[in-house]
Amino acid sequence: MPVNDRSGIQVTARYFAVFREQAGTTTESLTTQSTTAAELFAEVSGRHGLEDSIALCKVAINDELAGWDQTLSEGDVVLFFPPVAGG
Amino acid sequence: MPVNDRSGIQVTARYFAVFREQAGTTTESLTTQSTTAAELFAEVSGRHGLEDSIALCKVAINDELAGWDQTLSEGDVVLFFPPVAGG
Amino acid sequence: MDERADMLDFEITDRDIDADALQRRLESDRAGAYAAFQGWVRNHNEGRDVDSLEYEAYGPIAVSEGERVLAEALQRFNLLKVAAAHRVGHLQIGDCAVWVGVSAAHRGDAFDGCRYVIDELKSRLPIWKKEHYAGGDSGWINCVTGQPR
Amino acid sequence: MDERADMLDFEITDRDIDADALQRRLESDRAGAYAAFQGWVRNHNEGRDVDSLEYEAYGPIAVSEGERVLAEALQRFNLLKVAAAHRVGHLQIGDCAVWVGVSAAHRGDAFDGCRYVIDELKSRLPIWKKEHYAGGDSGWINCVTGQPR
Repeated sequence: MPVNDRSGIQVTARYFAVFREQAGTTTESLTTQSTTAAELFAEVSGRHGLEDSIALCKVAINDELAGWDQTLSEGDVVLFFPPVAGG
Repeated sequence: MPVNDRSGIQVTARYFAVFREQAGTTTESLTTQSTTAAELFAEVSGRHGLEDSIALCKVAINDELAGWDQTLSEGDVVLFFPPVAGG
Repeated sequence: MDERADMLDFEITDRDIDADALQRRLESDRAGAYAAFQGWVRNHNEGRDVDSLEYEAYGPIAVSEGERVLAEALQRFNLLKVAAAHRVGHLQIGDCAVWVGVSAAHRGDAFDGCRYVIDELKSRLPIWKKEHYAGGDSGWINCVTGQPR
Repeated sequence: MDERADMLDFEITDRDIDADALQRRLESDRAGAYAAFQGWVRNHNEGRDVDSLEYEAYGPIAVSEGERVLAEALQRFNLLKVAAAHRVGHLQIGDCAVWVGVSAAHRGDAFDGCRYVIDELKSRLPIWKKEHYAGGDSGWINCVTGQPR
């Protein structure tokens, strides 16, 4: 169940490729008031200066691709993927 | 230059695949009054019972693909190709 | 070797097609995309069980027309290099009857060029195939209908 | 091995892609057509001279999403078998970064299925590449614009 009282929830954020370089870290634990993946991205993006709009990026929660409107739960591991470029 | 007097011209006809089996021969020399490749095909086709219409077949003269309306010359080698099926 | 000879390579062969060797001929530092097609002898056609296939080609025109097809593909699809080979003789199920490969800067051109080559080779080259059926009989294939005759 | 595992095979690897071994996995007596695609590291992009490419993937999702793409292709294009592999790590000009192969009864399905797989892999898998330029600088590629950033 989502938790959204004043104390917030504890999640782990992971950054890949250009996001990792911009954030200067691969992984961080944070306590957040954000309730969705999109809100959390706005929060960390502002702090780390991640350059891309979510329209071009993807997010995964606990190793499953997720929608940006997915609600976060205590303990979630949230993976932020900049625009992909395989092949 | 095409030759089309009463004595006709001497050409060589070659048959491939199903045409070879229907004609019972790979190559024959013949003296013909036909002036075009199409006329020669009609002539040999009637004699050997070649089954296909020229719309589906190809003809080559002296190792070059040719149009059915191409005029025959003395000594031409005329190759009759049944419908192709490579690949 | 002139430039065109370095860019295209077509052959009719009565031996196994060496796909690796052909692919190496397509390498180029400018190539980002490689597309290939192989036609394999399959065990059925038009509802009949096929045991083997016999391919016959008229070599001189198969080669000149094959080279013409490759030259057309190079020009129309902005390819870097293109190669193809067609087997003749008696082939068994699973054997490779025809191989086409192309390299290009971009993948759209590579796919379109490869497709063009196999479509044109199948419809333009003087090559015929006779199917041998499980029952012991056989028939020449007509590419227009796909049916034995 | 269950039936689906016999029909599709996707891998992320930090070693040379073994195209011959992957191709053998696609063999089937019912297959008349085989189509393959390879993405090679090329020496230029958007007007700049490229020296080498670094690929990074997030493995767990790259593999699950890759298998999903192959399963979609099997079903939509009437394929017999499909396989793909994507390299990660530091690649040099001419190296094979991605390989896709499919077998089908007919060539139209083979081409369409192969094209679908590479298009989807490129746009859906969490894989990124950083170009290293002749001048010594580098940049991550954005697949939307194709341009370094």
